[in-house]
Amino acid sequence: MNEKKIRTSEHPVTKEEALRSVSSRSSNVHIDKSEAISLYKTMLRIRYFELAVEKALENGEFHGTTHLYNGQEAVAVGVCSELRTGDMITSTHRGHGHSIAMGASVRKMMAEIYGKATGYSKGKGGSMHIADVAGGNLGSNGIVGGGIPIAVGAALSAQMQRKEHVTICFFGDGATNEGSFHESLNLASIWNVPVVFVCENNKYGMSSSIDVMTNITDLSKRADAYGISGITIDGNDVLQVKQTARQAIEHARFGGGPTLIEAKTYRYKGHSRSDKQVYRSEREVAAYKKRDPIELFERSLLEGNILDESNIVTMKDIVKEEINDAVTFARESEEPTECELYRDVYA
Amino acid sequence: MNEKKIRTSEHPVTKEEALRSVSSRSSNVHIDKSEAISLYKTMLRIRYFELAVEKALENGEFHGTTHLYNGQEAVAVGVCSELRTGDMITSTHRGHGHSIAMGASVRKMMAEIYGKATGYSKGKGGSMHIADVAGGNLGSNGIVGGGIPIAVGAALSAQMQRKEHVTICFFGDGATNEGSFHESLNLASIWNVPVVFVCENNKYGMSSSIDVMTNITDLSKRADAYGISGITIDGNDVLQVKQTARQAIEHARFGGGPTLIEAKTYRYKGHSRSDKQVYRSEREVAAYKKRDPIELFERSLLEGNILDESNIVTMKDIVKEEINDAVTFARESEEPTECELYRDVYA
Amino acid sequence: MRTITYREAIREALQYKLEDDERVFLLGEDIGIYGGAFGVTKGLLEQFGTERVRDTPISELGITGVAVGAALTGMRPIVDIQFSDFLTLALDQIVNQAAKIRYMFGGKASVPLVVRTPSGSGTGAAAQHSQSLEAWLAHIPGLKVVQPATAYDAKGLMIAAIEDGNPVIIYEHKLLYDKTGTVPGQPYRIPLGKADIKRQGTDITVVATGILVQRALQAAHILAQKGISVEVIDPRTLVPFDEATVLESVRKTGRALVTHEAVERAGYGAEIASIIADKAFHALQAPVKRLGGKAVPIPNNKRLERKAVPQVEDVVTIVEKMMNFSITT
Amino acid sequence: MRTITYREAIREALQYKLEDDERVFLLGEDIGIYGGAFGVTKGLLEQFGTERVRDTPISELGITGVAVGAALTGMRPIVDIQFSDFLTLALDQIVNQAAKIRYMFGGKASVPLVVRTPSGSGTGAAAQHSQSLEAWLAHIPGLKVVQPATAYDAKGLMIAAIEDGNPVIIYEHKLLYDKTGTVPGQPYRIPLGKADIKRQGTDITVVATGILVQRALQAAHILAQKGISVEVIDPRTLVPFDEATVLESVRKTGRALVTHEAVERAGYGAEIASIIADKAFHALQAPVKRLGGKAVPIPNNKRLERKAVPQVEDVVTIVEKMMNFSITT
Ligand SMILES: Cc1ncc(C[n+]2csc(CCOP(=O)(O)OP(=O)(O)O)c2C)c(N)n1
Ligand SMILES: Cc1ncc(C[n+]2csc(CCOP(=O)(O)OP(=O)(O)O)c2C)c(N)n1
Ligand SMILES: [Mg+2]
Ligand SMILES: [Mg+2]
Repeated sequence: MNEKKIRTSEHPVTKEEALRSVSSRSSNVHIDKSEAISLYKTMLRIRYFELAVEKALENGEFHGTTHLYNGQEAVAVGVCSELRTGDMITSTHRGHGHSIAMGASVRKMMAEIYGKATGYSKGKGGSMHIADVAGGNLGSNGIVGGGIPIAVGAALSAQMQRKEHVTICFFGDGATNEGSFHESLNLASIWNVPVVFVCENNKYGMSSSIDVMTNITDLSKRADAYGISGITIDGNDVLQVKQTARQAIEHARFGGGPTLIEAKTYRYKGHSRSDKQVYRSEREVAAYKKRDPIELFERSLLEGNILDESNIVTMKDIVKEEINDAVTFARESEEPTECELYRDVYA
Repeated sequence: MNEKKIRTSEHPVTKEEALRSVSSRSSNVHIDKSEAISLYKTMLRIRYFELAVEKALENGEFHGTTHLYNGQEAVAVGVCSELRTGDMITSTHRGHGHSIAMGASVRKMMAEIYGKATGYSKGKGGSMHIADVAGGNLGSNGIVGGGIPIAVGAALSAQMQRKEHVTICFFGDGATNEGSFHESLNLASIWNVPVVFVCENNKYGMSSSIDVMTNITDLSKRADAYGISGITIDGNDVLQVKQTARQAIEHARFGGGPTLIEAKTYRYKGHSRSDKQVYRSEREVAAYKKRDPIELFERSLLEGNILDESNIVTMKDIVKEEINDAVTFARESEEPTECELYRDVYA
Repeated sequence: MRTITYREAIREALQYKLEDDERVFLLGEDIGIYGGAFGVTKGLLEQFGTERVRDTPISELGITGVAVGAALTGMRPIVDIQFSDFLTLALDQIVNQAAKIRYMFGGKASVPLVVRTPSGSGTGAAAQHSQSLEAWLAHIPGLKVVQPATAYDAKGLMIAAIEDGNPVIIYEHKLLYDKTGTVPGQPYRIPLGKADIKRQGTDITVVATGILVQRALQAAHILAQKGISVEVIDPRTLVPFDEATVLESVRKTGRALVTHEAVERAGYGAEIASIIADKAFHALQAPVKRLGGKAVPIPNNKRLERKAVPQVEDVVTIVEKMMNFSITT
Repeated sequence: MRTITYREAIREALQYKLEDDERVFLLGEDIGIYGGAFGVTKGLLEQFGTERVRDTPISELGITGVAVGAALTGMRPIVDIQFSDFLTLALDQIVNQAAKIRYMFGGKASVPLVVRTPSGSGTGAAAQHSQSLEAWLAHIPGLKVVQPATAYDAKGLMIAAIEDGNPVIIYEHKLLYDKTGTVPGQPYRIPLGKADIKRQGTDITVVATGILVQRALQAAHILAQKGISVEVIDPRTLVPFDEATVLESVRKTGRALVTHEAVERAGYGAEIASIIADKAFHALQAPVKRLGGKAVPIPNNKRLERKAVPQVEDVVTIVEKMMNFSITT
């Protein structure tokens, strides 16, 4: 875990290069067919979920804003596929992907986004506050960096309770400039708690390029300031993500302490509903889309004869249907009653 | 500025070693006699000032607490000796040394500590809030890490005003675990403002050893997380401090951006009035006192024939007299009138 | 006269001061090419460049502290905190540093700093993006606190705040950005500490702040049709607070309601109500009432969100009740 | 019964819960071998070890967030914030996270977290180490706010807070640590939300919190000799607030003074005064008065520091004035 893989993602590599690298990098990842299919399907589920959310937002079907995960699917899916029951995550404002990767019900998620009583938070949290504490998702968070110390606290619980549970802490590139990042990584390091920090570097914090907002090339370098391992990986390569996460999680689970993983990726949609995306070019977006994490994986599944075209069409249809069902469920669900306004303030 | 000097200060070196290293490390520092004497005298002034404050505190002559600088004199004096008119500093709760090194009036300082109307802040600030903004001291600060972004702001002013002023930002080892440290160093780096961060690593933040509170050996390593230079030096060697500060200040002044200097040193007294010092051994304190920054420098002045024993006795007497005068001044000064309570809340 | 939005009015004030005073500069997250989360600073980067319209990393404490340091050394920074909820991260610099530096340094320094920040609910952004915590800062000696409720006030108060020479916190309201009003093209100042009687009336005084000013005015309109004459007073600045204008009105009407969106418990309305109950004691024909936000986090669901804070109909209802109150009951 | 200090009473509560409940642990700066800045945790490290009496780096936001995460996952952390002024650095975690998590997650989580912190002036520590900002947290739905004024209350409230299951902020007062009182050796609980009538009286109700409870009692003693019978009520918890006990008293006496050390402007006293002025309107024979801290930062100079906040003689003076007030003047 100590060597750093430095990768500049200024210019996305071509599809061909990407594929070659996928297979080569993934050569030491042994996953069986059903696991591969599960990864693929979960990525699809996230993608179609987000597309449905986007459409609903455009149609004014729900109240509030949302931050879409399209383009980053390989990170959530690769990491969470390595978790066991009892493991936990903390998530961010851009949290739908993490929830789905943790196995959340897309019905309850969609209902929550629609502000309905059947949602995870009875419609009181909305898109930015989906959580399933019992299921290990300690919550998305509206405060950039807000979840980082919370993850360290969850890991501390596991340590003090003598449980072998690991906590994954997801956050964006922009969050690494918050004081909470610094304080939390230091705490995790000195207490050696079982947490893995996963920084999804999608190049931007809202409109700000991380290249302008920091003076370093790889955010994983910040690990050195805390005496922990840091590694930068291709966040669009689900198997590379999975492989790296596996090592870091194992390391954490058995007393090796925290790791900082920087997964370089890209967000396809605007930051949130109000974003006109004037800070980046359509060309840039198009170039990144050529390295779409789902397409990359799809191709290697086809090439490896794990799936054929018809399998894929079927799976997409199934997932789309699942998402349509979630939308219908959300639409048809009841709103919370007025007395919900006053409930759940105190235990 | 890019090479790192790694020095472990677990076991203080012997006097003999220390002296050898002083002269060798200082070999490339060219200072004339009057400058050397001035450095020495300023260190003495700080030492005697603090001893007087300690005595006054023990006698209950003033209200409030205080944090003494004894043992760290070489840092403030070495750094501030390199400043020009217009340059600025931000200081900490342990700020008397910085003030004196900036040429503050010991009368006004002592009066402030005594809470008198003739003090720098008319007795409203006390020991922890001595400032002389017009003279370049932007203030000591009761909040650990509180002064760090303020220093960056002062440096930004200089940059925007197209002035060649440099700001020195003093803080302790403990402060490097505050979020403000992280955010501020990042801001200073990306904006390339003329600031020099001086971390006085005196091994403890109150009762906590920095070796326990971080997982790294040299705090200067944290500079890497911001893409700036970091260097660890012997903070008890005034010439080494001076030499390092000179380079960093010049670098900053002419557009080279910030540097993080970690000056390893030791505090002789308890953290503040309430400290029973159970967290460290008398042996440790005694060992560090063998490398007293004033004695070290005194010896090299003697060996270099810059001063003789009688000069030293005379100088000590002069400085003691100056401090006695400051105490008398403070004692005899008036208290602020009651209407001062309501003044200075707004401009 | 010209009609522009509240958003444009603020932008004009910023633009004017950026042109007028080279010490003035803006810093904040996404205020440059993005134009700020609510579009307030749109176009200013193009006009004034990246040095004076300075995009920052996501470091609320750091950027506020930088502004304090810059203000202390001759600049006039204006910090944009993207949502007022994020002020929770910057309070050391605002409360322990900016507010106290002048006093702690015996008057030998000043911190001419403006913090602009949008507050309030109504956008479905839920509990962490919808708070109204202006009472917090109004509690702190050394700060001034401004809450413009109209486009006209926004421009005049913003210019006055930038020129004030003290740390001033300006709470803008998200739902007001699109509201229009007549605003002179020329710069003008509204003194901090001068309330505005937004509507004259004789039966009851409604002291309203922020978004509740608009709602109180709508309620007053409805109540007028029911024969109740409501005087609506907008303090505009919580600190300094224009006690005289409020007390004069209550002495005239004999009844007072204080209303704001912020949670009622320990909100600034308690301060205003306490002042009235004390200093207009003899004039009061009914108890001073408060109408503030419920003691709940702001929920995402639209219907619940609306119920969490006072709406026009709530003002109408409570005023009617208060008018039915008789001192002899 | 035994007499111990307020400091020891708190320590006993912590010790009891550390023994009683393995989920409980302490974290904070210098709480281990140093025993905390005010000696409260002295000896606990030796008894419970470094894991459960956990010294932390100087990272207020981080350690509070860690406590939130630990509370969310089955532990019962107690965070020590060395001076309440430093809470300004931790408020995101307290206000945006701890207070709202349960609500935002639809009741499917809880954050049983205690934050202990010393507040108040009187030690000469000046503006950044002397504030009383309890009104801030009392403004936030989802938090409970406790202010023990005696050794007895400190122990019982601390145990109740640790067992409460919600985020509870406990404001201790620096000047009270050395004060003694009779305290049972056995553990006991004082329910959060139950005021205490610290002295019975018939002429006037003084609602006092924190350090002002002691001062109000001393004032009541002096006033008794002048023939004025003062009832002193200590709410003990600001949230929940025991309205009934306060109102009952005021309905009996007809006069009410609310006093605390915190800055009067927008202090919690405004909340209490507003409630009284509204709900005891008919009973009031004089306006409800507030006596709080002056609107200034706390100065270092001892004489000025004393003048900045209400002292015994100030309580005496204002009560005498209030007793001279006649409804017909
Ligand atoms: C403390 C805080 N500051 C600012 C914001 C507004 N904001 C929301 S998301 C965001 C950008 C975050 O960037 P990053 O961490 O890279 O995550 P990404 O959006 O790219 O997933 C900003 C500035 C916030 N929610 N919280
Ligand atoms: C934000 C904040 N947290 C805690 C404290 C209490 N405190 C004052 S000084 C100090 C130790 C500081 O250590 P360091 O930065 O190493 O400076 P040193 O005292 O060694 O000079 C602490 C914990 C404070 N003043 N401010
Ligand atoms: Mg990002
Ligand atoms: Mg130190």
